[in-house]
Amino acid sequence: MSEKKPKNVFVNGAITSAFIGDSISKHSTQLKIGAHSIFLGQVRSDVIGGKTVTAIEYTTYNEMALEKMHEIRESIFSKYALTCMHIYHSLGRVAAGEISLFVFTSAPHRKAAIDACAEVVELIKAQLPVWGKEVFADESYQWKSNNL
Amino acid sequence: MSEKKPKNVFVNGAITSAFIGDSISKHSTQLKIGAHSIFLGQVRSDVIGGKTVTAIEYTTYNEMALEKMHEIRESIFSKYALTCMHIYHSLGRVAAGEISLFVFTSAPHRKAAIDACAEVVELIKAQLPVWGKEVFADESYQWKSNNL
Amino acid sequence: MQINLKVFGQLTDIININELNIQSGNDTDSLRKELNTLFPGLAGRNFLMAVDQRTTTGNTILNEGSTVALMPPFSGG
Amino acid sequence: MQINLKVFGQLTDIININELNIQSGNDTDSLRKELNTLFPGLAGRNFLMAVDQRTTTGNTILNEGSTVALMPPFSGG
Repeated sequence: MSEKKPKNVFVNGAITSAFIGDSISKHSTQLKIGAHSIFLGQVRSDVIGGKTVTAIEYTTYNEMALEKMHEIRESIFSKYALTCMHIYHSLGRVAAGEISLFVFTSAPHRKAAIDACAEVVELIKAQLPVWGKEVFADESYQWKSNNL
Repeated sequence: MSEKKPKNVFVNGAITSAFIGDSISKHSTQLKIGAHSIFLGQVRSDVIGGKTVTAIEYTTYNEMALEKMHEIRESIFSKYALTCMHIYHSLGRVAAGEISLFVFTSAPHRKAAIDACAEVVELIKAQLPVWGKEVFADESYQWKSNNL
Repeated sequence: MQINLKVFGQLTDIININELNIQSGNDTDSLRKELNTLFPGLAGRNFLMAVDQRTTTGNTILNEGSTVALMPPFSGG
Repeated sequence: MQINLKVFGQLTDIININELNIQSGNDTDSLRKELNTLFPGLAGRNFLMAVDQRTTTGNTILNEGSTVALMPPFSGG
């Protein structure tokens, strides 16, 4: 296990499209990159028992999540020939239509970027100690469950 | 084959990160979307025989490319449960570090979005009549070849 | 001994506090029994325990001051 | 008969024009032979022919005014 301090991945509230655009533009000086793969999770306005989801509220076990994210990062970098990887996950309330997860991998060649991005998304869904509460218009809620 | 007029996918010069950010933000009203997958092709500054690629110049057989893109679109929509798909490919000169391909798929669930995006990228590389000319700093060039 | 208990996700609907110090036996199996007695709503609930930020798979020894997290299935993303 | 020839990618280094009208035999095999005579640099070059925007796989009939595209391997993206 590396001694490096785990990098923060959490942001308060939704991840904006302007932030995503900026993240992309920062890579234009990385001249060895040939391919970027991006996954965005958007809060879906599901209708459950006649009630409509208006937001998801995310909570985490912060110290453990950052340590887990660090492990995921190390395993992905050892498996794929990536140039870089950036991961952001929302905490707190994210309204339907807004973005709560942003995974961004870059590599010289497309296969590494695409495969790494897809694998990171699966690892986050399965292993990251984060919980989503689906909040309905009347402020009642149900706990989200992930399809693995 | 559908009678619908093929949609244009070509843009002159590089695809900007602001354009990509705007494209993402336009989906915030699509409340059935839960996942977006994005692929971006960025011009790599390869060094070939001591010379550095400074740009790629793209040309196409326009009518045939749009027809082919239309076929790809129809096959992908019939195979995957997508909400929408947007594809942009540059023509003309795109400098190293700039983006020349933008594939953007959205779906209620991540698997469809991720798999469709990856498949479209492969189909574009293999089937779209587009040619890239790698231009070096001294304006000499070589023709790009794709790894399929 | 005293341990620090952290509660996450849907389990906060049963144990109405995110963090508390409680008396525990000296391993996770005995802690689980004690929690089921204190909070009958936990019966039949699916959750993992992490001890000092390590997910446990079998019965795990606890120490004075250990931090034990009750983690229902994750639902991030 | 006369056909419309379109030239793409690296083949434009050999046939220094993107589009031209030329006389052709009545199928793609005979056109290919004529092109090899007119442009010896085509020898050994790998390219597909599309007739009226359809990629051909075997020898294909040409008609007066057909558009034939000479397409080297694609390299988009």
